[in-house]
Amino acid sequence: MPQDSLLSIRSLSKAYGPVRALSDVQFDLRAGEIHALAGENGAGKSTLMKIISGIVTPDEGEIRIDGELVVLDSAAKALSLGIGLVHQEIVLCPDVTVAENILMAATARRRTLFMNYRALEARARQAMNRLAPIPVDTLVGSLPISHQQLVEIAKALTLDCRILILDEPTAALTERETDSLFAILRELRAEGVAIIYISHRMAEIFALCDRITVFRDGRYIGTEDIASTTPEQVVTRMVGRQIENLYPPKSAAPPGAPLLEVRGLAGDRFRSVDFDVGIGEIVGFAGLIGAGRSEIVKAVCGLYPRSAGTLTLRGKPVAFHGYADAVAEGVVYLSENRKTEGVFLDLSIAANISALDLGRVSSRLGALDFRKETNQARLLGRRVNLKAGSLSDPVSTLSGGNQQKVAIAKMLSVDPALVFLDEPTRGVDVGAKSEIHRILRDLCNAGVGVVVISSELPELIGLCDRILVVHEGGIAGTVEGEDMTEETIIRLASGLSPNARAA
Amino acid sequence: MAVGDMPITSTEPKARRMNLHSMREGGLIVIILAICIAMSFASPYFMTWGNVKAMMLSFAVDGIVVVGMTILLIVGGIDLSVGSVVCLSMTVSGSLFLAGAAPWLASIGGIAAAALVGVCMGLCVTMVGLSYFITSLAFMVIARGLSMLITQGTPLSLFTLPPTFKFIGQGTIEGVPFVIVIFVVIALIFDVLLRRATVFRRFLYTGSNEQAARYSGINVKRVKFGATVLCSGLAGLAGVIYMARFGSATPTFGVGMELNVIAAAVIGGASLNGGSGSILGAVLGVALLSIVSSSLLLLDVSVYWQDMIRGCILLAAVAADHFMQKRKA
Amino acid sequence: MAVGDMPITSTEPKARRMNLHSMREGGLIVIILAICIAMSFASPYFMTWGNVKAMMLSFAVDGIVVVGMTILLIVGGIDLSVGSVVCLSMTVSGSLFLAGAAPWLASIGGIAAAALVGVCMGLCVTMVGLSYFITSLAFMVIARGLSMLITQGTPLSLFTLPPTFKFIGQGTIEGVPFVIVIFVVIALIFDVLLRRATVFRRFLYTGSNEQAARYSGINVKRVKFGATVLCSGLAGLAGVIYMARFGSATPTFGVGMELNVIAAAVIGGASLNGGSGSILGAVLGVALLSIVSSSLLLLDVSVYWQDMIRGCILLAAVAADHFMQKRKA
Amino acid sequence: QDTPQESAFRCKPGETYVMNVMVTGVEYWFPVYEMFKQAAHEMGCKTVYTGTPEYDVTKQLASFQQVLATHPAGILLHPMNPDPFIEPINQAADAGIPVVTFAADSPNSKRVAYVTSDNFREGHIAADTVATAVGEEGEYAVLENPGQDNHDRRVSAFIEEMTQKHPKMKLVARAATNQDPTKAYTAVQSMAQAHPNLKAVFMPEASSAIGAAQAALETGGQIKVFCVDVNAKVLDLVKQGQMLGAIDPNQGVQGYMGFMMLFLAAHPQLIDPMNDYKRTGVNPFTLPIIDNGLAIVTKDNADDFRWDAYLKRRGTKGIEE
Ligand SMILES: Nc1ncnc2c1ncn2[C@@H]1O[C@H](COP(=O)(O)OP(=O)(O)OP(=O)(O)O)[C@@H](O)[C@H]1O
Ligand SMILES: Nc1ncnc2c1ncn2[C@@H]1O[C@H](COP(=O)(O)OP(=O)(O)OP(=O)(O)O)[C@@H](O)[C@H]1O
Ligand SMILES: O[C@@H]1[C@H](O)[C@H](O)CO[C@H]1O
Ligand SMILES: [Mg+2]
Ligand SMILES: [Mg+2]
Repeated sequence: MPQDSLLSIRSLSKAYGPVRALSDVQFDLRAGEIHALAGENGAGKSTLMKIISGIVTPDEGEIRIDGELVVLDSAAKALSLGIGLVHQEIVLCPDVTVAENILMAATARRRTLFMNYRALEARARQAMNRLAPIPVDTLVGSLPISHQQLVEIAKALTLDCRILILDEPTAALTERETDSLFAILRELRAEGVAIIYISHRMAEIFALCDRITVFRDGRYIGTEDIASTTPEQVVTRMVGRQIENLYPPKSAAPPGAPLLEVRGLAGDRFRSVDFDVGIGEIVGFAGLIGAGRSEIVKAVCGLYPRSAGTLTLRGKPVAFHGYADAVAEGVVYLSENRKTEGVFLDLSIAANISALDLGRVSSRLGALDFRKETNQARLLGRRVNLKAGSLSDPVSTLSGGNQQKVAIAKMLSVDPALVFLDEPTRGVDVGAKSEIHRILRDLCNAGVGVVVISSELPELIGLCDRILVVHEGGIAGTVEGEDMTEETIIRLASGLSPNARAA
Repeated sequence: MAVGDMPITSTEPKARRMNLHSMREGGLIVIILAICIAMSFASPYFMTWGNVKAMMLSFAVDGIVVVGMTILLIVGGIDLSVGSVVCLSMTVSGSLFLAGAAPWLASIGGIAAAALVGVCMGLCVTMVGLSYFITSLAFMVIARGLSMLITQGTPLSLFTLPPTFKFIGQGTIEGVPFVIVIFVVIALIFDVLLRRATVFRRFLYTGSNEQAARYSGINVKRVKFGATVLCSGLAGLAGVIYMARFGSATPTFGVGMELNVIAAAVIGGASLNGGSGSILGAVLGVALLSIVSSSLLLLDVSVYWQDMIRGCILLAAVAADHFMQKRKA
Repeated sequence: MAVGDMPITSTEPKARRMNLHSMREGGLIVIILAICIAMSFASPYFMTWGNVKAMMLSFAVDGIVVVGMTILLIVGGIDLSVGSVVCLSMTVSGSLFLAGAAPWLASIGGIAAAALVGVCMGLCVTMVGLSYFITSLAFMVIARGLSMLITQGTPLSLFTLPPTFKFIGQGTIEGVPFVIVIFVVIALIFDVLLRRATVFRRFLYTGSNEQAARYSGINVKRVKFGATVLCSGLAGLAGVIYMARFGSATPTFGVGMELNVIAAAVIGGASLNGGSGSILGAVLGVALLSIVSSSLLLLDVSVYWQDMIRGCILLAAVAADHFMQKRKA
Repeated sequence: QDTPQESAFRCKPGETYVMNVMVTGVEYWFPVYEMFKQAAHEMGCKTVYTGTPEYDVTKQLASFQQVLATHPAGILLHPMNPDPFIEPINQAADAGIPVVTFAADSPNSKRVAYVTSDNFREGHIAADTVATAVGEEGEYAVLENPGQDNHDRRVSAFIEEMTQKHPKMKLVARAATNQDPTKAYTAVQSMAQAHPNLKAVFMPEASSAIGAAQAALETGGQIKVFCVDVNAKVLDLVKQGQMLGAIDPNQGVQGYMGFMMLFLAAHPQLIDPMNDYKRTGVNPFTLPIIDNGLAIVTKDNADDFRWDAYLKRRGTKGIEE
């Protein structure tokens, strides 16, 4: 075992019933390094992190810190050893303020009788502002998912731990926050903190990390220096095969007749929004966190109150009073908020996928046909290459990325006319991601309208034919073809004029 | 591995259909059998048809209420008003009958009154946005008040009910009391519906995660409204049956019934957070409760000991059930 | 735009510290005042000190139980056994006193017995993993049974209690009944603790999201255990006070109390899903309930109408409160 | 309007007497109040019917305290439990408001009188009637409502009488049915199984009787059911022979004598007995206990105990005036 390793794990295994989440894996972490952990959805990354932070107990294997054998049987224990984790799924108290959430671990340790809210808020604000100035006295429950993600990160930053684990922290973040996060992580590295960084975004890994370890199907594949490898090699080791082009070819022909026309859409978080979605094009929505992209799209689908605006679908005006109306017209929305709006965690995978239109898996009399339901799940599961033990398992037993795949499969189950996807590939691995992109392109070519909201600019640029940039609840501009550069988009998103010279 | 080469064998529709239920029910069945066996040694009368009949009679009608409650719990609701609503249906149909209405018409009136309470509660919950707990608590008081008002505080005596109608509550078919037949039929129907009907699957979605249900295009308000009315309606039916059994309508009837009913549903696997529960389970739950009570009677346990022992057995049963599930899981 | 200047900056730290509470309480206070003003016009007696005292007396002791229940609800629990536990503490201390123990010692015995029930429930919930609902339901029956056993079903007459002790339940300070003083003090203490004490913040965290609390190193089992024992303990205290007030211990006392207590807490803003609730709110809730009941008596509303009207007023009050909050939010 | 010669046995204008009970909606009280009212009106007094709709001593106490706040001339009280009312009753006494208890007592309080049917006699007579009906021999059971003293007294008296006067009668089962017809129904169903030759069941109140009688009918009808108190249903059951009979605690006299005692106690100057009342300050009209008698209800007289018929005959508004 290398002397210099702060954390070292040997022959660790964990099984959930028949599912072997981790089998005989090893892992080494040095002080003052940022160590990437990569692997397909379901490879066992989160499980290992949960073990290291005392939330899950392994079946066998040994964990050493500074060469000392340790038993991590509770989160409290791990925290006391200076191990902090940013969860892949947001785990915060909705009824409590940002400040109290951020310093919850401190409150847990605190021995004095009374709280000191002033100090608490000061510390919380300091930690929060390093990422984004979210007011620390708001209730977490009233924040959008993107902000909750930032709170989750700030929470870990206050632990001043020796080992900091981030499980896909940027899945919901845009460049702006991602950059400030990276700056902070580099500082911490300089201070000698050991950081484990999990992400499906190769660009980030190669920009930030020193070493990378790859898992596949719960097995340890290997570790090496970032300097001495390439994204392609990493992906190949993750997936076990080559992934040629990440993004499908864009449509050659100009968009056909507009499928959807939105005019003068207004609501509490957006105003005078006009846009079209043409047949045969994939439209993207870019913008900073909190720009109001989700709200705009939800308003179209009748999921968010709108004060004004007209919708025209296939030439005829429509007014969706509730989402049910929209679904009836084949207009569906994939929520950015998987856990609370996307899936039924304690219901089976099959039941989740069929939820959008039970008519498809039931007899004319309205009796469910479980064989149909299972087959539907099996087919769509394959299509998004879902990794699961059995289709009757509750979705809660799936890995984050696989839960996302279930949500997408659910959308595909209804062969929609127009789909809005909010952060569709959040937490999805490279292979599955390109798979999903291809599916979207196929849908589009088949005449389905496709609208994608993403905080990952490369994805938008790679996938979309046209990108609408939202700024403070209004559409700041549209970019297509050559103009689709990260720079232009960011400038528009920040309310600046599109080209640098003008500024 | 991809889904393609998954152990799909384990996902046979059969297995799937049960997965929400089977475990819990298995446990309860074992426990009930255990008690029955123990009892049949303790008392020669326990396993006689007469006693079995007596036990079934003791929970058949409440069982109908439990069915409704279970469905409401699955949706994520709760109804404290059932006891009063049973009574309301009783007194309304009773007084309609005394006012000269045909018993069948009168019964429909009673059930309608009960359902109306459900409608009001449903509106308070879905439209106004009040919590199920408070709403149903208020209507528990209101419905009770209505019964008081209707009967002017005195039990209505319904001797003149025609035997054909009394049959509902007192008749037997091949020695099997008719109330038991009604109960079994209703339980079966709703058990099947709950497992197989798309409408009821929406109930499950709504209870499991209301937001996600909304984002699946389910009209959660309609679902909750429906479940609420259904629960009250079944309570109303129970009221009519009780009227037929006792040939009277007592304004104080069903006080405190709600707790027993909810308990039975919860023992049967329903969760107060919604999203889980089964009819079969609930039936077993209500059966367990009454088997325990009547066992104590058969053993001639002192009145002062009965509650103590009943509570302990209940606790033991639930704990045992819990462990069996853990082991299975 | 910077996230800083977003609409959601609108909550001041002050408002924040209160945020769980202020809103709801505002609404309730308005409603209660409204009723009082209306009543003082309707009846000359309503605002007399005698009547006000009667109303406060009618909820002071239950109020202590409500405090405990609110805390338990905040943690995400629920306790159906409070009524029986109040009674148990009464009968235990009563019989200890009759057996010759000094009243103070006897009282401690009673409270200990109550707390012991809490300990058992706490263990069932945290160690065995049973649900609060079922566990407390079982102990509701068990505790009631114990009281029956201890008293052999007949009320214990304790008029030999020394006046110094009776003072707890019957004495007055400057005309203010001592029970009211006790209640106010307890309510104040726990209101402050709940808002500012580190330990009680952990209660709130656990109730809001148990997982998040555990991941933050909070020993959620200990928290839940503590809240359970606290709730039973306060019920025990209430039992002793009732004993001092009534000079007797009745084995049937407190039947059905649990619903009123939970209702008060919920009206006061507690949620059955945990994570919210306040003592002040709960106090207002319990006050509202008893003001409504006693108003009806002063208006000498026909007996038959009372329940109906009571239920309607309750519903109206809750709805009004709900709308006021909506507007505020 | 002017009255020629003012009798001492009349109220001053506005002089009001209050009756206070728990579970106000329950039939039992109505005949009591009916005669309470009649006596009062005879003497130009006003009456009010108060209490709590619930079966809850704290709530009844609250209502009693509120009544005190209105300073009535006197209160006819049915205390749900004896001792909780000691303090409030004494408060009333000290405030010069006499309290008379009926049907249930608060012996250690300063109430001036207790009007009731003798619960022990009720139990004894019930026992004798049942014993003769089953031929002085056989098994019997009791359904109880533990905690309410007058009910408990009836039960213990019933059993006591059986053991002493009817040695061949054997008590084989007891169950607490707490005035719940369904519980009574279930209990008797099971008892009938465990004790195939059960001959009779007794219960101290009327609600359980409804369930018990039905169960008795369904289990072959050889179990004789007997209870205390009557209501429309019980009367029909008795009339149809599905119940052996019932005991009626003669509520009317309870209410009438209750009022008389209140009025007298409220006007102590009407009497000047040769005793120490002046020095001790106790009310000279203090009468520890008044037995208002009772009636055995059978097939033959059942119809004379019907509240609705009674009310129609009298043409009053019952408790609503
Ligand atoms: N609670 C659980 N019960 C059963 N199986 C589980 C549970 N948690 C995880 N698994 C399984 O363990 C395997 C590894 O899951 P894990 O979350 O570690 O994957 P991951 O590498 O984090 O994937 P992702 O990139 O999607 O987050 C998956 O097959 C998952 O289905
Ligand atoms: N429930 C809420 N309460 C308060 N503010 C909210 C709420 N939901 C959203 N917001 C605010 O509305 C704006 C839009 O929210 P949201 O972050 O979803 O927009 P977005 O452009 O979709 O960003 P994201 O990339 O997170 O989807 C932000 O200012 C957010 O803070
Ligand atoms: O049963 C009745 C009532 O319960 C009330 O207690 C009056 O006395 C009894 O006769
Ligand atoms: Mg993961
Ligand atoms: Mg969004």
